[in-house]
Amino acid sequence: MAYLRVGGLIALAIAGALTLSTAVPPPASAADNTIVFGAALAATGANAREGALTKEGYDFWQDYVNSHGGIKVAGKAYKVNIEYADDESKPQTAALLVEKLVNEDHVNFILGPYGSANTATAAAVAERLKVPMVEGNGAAASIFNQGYKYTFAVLAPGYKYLQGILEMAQMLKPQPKTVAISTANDTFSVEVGQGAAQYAAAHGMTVVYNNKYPADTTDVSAVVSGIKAANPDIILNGGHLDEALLLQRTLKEQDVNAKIFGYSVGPDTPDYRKTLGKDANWVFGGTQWSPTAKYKGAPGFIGDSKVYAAEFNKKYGHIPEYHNAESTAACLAFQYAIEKADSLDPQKVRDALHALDVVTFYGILKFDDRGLNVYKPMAVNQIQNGNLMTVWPRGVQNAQPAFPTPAWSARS
Amino acid sequence: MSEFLSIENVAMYFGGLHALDDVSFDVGRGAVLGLIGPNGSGKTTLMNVISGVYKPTYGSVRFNGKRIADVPTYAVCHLGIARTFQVVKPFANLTVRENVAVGAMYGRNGHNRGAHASFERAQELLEIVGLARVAGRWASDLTIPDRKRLEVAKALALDPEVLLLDEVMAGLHATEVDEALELLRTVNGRGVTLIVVEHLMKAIASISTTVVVLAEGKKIAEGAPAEVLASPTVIEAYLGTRYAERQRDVQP
Amino acid sequence: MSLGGITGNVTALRVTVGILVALAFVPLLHNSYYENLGRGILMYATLSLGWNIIGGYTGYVSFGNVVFFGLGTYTSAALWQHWHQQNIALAVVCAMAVGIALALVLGVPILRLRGHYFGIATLGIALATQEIVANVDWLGAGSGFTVRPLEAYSAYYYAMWIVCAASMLATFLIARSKLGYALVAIRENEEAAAVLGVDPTRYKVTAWAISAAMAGAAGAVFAGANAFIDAPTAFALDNNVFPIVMAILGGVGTVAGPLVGALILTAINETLWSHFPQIHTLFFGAVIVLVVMFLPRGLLWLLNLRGGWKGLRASVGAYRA
Amino acid sequence: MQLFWQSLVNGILVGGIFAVVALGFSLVWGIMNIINLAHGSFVMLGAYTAYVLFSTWHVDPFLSLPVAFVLLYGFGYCIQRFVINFVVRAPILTTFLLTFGLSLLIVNVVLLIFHGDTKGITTQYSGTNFSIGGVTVGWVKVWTLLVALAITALMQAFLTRTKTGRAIRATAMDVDAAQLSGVRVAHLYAVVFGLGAGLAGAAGVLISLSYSLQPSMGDPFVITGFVVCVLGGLGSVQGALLGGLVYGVIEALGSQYIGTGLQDAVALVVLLIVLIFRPRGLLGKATAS
Repeated sequence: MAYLRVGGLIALAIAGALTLSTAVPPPASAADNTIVFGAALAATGANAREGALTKEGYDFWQDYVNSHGGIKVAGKAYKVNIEYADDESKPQTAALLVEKLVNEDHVNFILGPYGSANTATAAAVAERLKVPMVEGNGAAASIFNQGYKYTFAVLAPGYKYLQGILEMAQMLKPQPKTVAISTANDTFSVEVGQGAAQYAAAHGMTVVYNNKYPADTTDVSAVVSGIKAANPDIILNGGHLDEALLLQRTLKEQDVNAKIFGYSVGPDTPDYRKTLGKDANWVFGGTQWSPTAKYKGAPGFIGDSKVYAAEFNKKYGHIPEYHNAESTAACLAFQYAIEKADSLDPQKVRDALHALDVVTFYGILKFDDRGLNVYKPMAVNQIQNGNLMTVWPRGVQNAQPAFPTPAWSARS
Repeated sequence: MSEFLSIENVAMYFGGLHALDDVSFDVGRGAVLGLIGPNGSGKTTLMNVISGVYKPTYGSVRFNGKRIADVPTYAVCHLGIARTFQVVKPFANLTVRENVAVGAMYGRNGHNRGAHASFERAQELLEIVGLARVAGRWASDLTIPDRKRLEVAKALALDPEVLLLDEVMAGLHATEVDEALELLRTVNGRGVTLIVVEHLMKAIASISTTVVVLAEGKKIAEGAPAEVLASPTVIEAYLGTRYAERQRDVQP
Repeated sequence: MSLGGITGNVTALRVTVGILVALAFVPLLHNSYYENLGRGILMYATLSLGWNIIGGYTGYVSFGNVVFFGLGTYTSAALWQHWHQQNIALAVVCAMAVGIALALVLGVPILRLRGHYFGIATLGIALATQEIVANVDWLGAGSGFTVRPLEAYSAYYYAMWIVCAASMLATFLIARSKLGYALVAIRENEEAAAVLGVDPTRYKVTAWAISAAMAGAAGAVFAGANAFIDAPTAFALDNNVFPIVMAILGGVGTVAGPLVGALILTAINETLWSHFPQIHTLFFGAVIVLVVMFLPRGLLWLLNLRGGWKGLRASVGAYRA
Repeated sequence: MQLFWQSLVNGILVGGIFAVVALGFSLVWGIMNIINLAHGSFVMLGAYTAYVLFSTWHVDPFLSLPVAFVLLYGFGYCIQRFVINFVVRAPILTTFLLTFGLSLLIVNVVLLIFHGDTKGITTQYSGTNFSIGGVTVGWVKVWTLLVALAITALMQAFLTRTKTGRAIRATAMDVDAAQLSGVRVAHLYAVVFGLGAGLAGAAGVLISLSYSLQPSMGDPFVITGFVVCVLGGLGSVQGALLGGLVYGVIEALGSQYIGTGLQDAVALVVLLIVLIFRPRGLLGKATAS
């Protein structure tokens, strides 16, 4: 019996030792002139798809910078390396991994995870460890009223997502008056819904339906029946890709017609059009960026959106959508801040980020004292017979908004 | 109408089935009552009624002057009534001592006994029933006779005034039966009233002060063991009418 | 008087307590990753210790103990959001009170159920509570709460250590006390236990209340440390299933089992993470399958298995069809 | 009032899917006393089978029903025969965790092959609908309900009329007695688990017609299996059907009139009430819990 007990004890000791010594040999550090960025990003779990899009945006920037002489700091050219870790789409895992990236992998700076909840926990860690974090995929404004000094967001906050569509709707004849809003019950989507409701009320539109449904639900027929009974001119949904797909299918199935179908997330991702086929036509989508944007970016990176879209398409085989673009923009914020600070000291780079004011292909990057990008307008895309066209604001239009949306029965 | 334990016109119906029909008898303090009857005569049902597991359809059971209504199972032992089960139910993943200790902890005066005192009480009881040698073994490793002794020890741990023994000697061979009888005498000697349900007439005859015989739920005889066991009605109930007739012809 | 089978293998217990004491010094390494990792182990160990009381000792396998953890996080978050209270001790006490209250209220009807039905009822409670909480505006509804952590961040580590140590001590004391034997008696054979004077309902509800208190306390400390709480995080499936896997791995119905399981599972998860970032969850699933198939009774249970290696071989395939 | 009828119809239609999902779950639980947490991932595999057949060879999903059933049956048979049979008589805790591990494995293998992106099947007839008296009904959901009823009837016939079916019911009643009368239990368990998986696959195909697909889509359907089995009672085919329809209607009416945000909570609270007052479910026979 004795040897069995000893065996058991050895097993315990190994387990204990293993736990405390999971140090991974630190990758290339700043010593051999490489700037290391850490990114806790979903590779598994519910956000796996959006996590992959974010990674494409980050990698595109990394490869571009490394093949164009890297970043100049104090006269020396530094290569760039992004260290990834899978946060399984779980907020507390994202927090754990940011701590690991900083303490174990000795990364210089942090690039944000995907999703508002994950960004919120990661921001708290960045604040505590005093390591600057720039993110492009956590839109919930609530993250930014915690007084955090080390977190910066290049994208517009959640509450703006659907406001562009309502702004556009005011310019269309005959002007749609009644709005139905459905939101998934999670941090980002709730904020999107609130933003839309506030904007509609402030601009003379009446909200005839405003209800939540459980996040990751498999069935929205109750919500759709409610919307049908309200018979609105505009149907808006605050939610992610899966909810957008489910809602659009159910709206068709219950033959619910409206002049405008608007989604916060969905229409831009290629999956949406591939899955729904012609049922995706006429749908409007709030978007942070579109290839038709006419900004002239500062030197050091691709300045023109069309060139960015073309290069991206060559590398990844699909036109970039806003998740890709906003991720690259997050990296650009670091690039220009590091060059401005001319140092890798986290405090100096943070201050440079705070004072940053630069134009990029994605738009102007200028942060208020809460860390939100002040100049980030939302654009509106529409799927017109299978193609994603930018229809609002007028400055970046490459097609007129197709309005009103015909009844399901009248579609070809 | 003894003040200690009396069964008054107890009847127990399960739907149409009359398991017990108007059964009455008394048990004096310190007595040993043998309860016999062919299979299906209602013996175990009566045990369940006395130990408060079943509430009788008619009549009642009076113990120490108090009527036992449908007392929840865990409160029965606090009245002073303990019982063993035909199907033995040890706690497999506890040692023999721990099995008995649970009874000592939660029995009639378990509340004024700590864990340690309960273990000591359990050790005493194991010595009485002759299981001291296996006190540390897992209950699931015991032989059948030892499991029966464990059942008795656990019942005794509840400090009962009345102990109901449901076929404790079934399946034991001759020497084990004698040892069991010896054990019951010592237990009775310590002032515990016994109600013994058995099929071994020899055991019943040697241990019981009085015997009650049940057949099809009715009491057909009561009295001293020798007299009851010889009475033709009892034999007929057990061995069937033909055997009884042949007995009558043979007798001078 | 040996401790008997109820506290589990004594030597393993001493070693595990040694590891627990060692874990107390992790903050001195000034590496916030180790601290976060250590706090995770202590949190899961506490949840596993809590589950072990109702699932391991009493034999009522609850698949919904996360409801107490979740309500514990929300109690702590609400204390900050509405009353600006950051005091961890206050949060822990309130969270335990909430947990115990829920366990007592729901316990009587739910604990009448047995086996799968009890498991489903508890899972149902956890999922329903998650969705109800996500619709209560006072609790931040869908968007959740941000909680401002204390400046002295290591306080959360020490708080979790204390909660875990207290839970383990409580389990040890219960295992040696009359209460422990009542619970095990119920697990082994509830009817026989009742005959011996153990009131099943009273002791089952007590066990679940203790379980709830431990889970609630862990939740309260987690809320402060995690800085952001929403319904999916507070009532995450992981906090429901990992504690059970850990108790199984370490040894169900033992004192040291949960912490040992927490250590081993975290070690496996961490090594998988760093070496196989893309497919670690897949490996994790495989590990669970293998452990359950070949170690159905868990490692620590093995250590006091009767019969050494022969016993080990016998336990493999013991439940074959 | 029209909203009420629309919700009622929605509930019945989705109830059909719930019934088929629960049928397999109820079989495995009722007969082998195993809670199969991997059931959701089998549903997902069924959906992906339909997707692969549809996207590569344009096979109409309804035609891929038998293919998905057979594939999943084989897969389920092997899992039971070589993995679960190893611990099938272990306490519920062990089999529960074993199937949880299996589910993790299956979901992540599919994630590795198909990546996380959301897929979907849009046929020309998906979304087509008709309306009677103001209530709009999608054709796809109607066909799904009819197929669900057919599958239930087929299952009932199989269990009552075929030799294997009777052997299965005998094993459910008393394993040892069945074994004594010559039933090869290990093989039979594998058949039962295979059937469970096959039915889950079929449910997956039906689901792929109305819902979008991604690797972790199966998880909510395990809860569905639980709730329907409890509402309808274990081990009875009619129970699964009734439980599914009742669950669908409760969820539809509950979310419409109590709150769309509380959709699942309403159904779960009903589950708790049924569990407390009728622990064996509405129709259930008193099988071993």
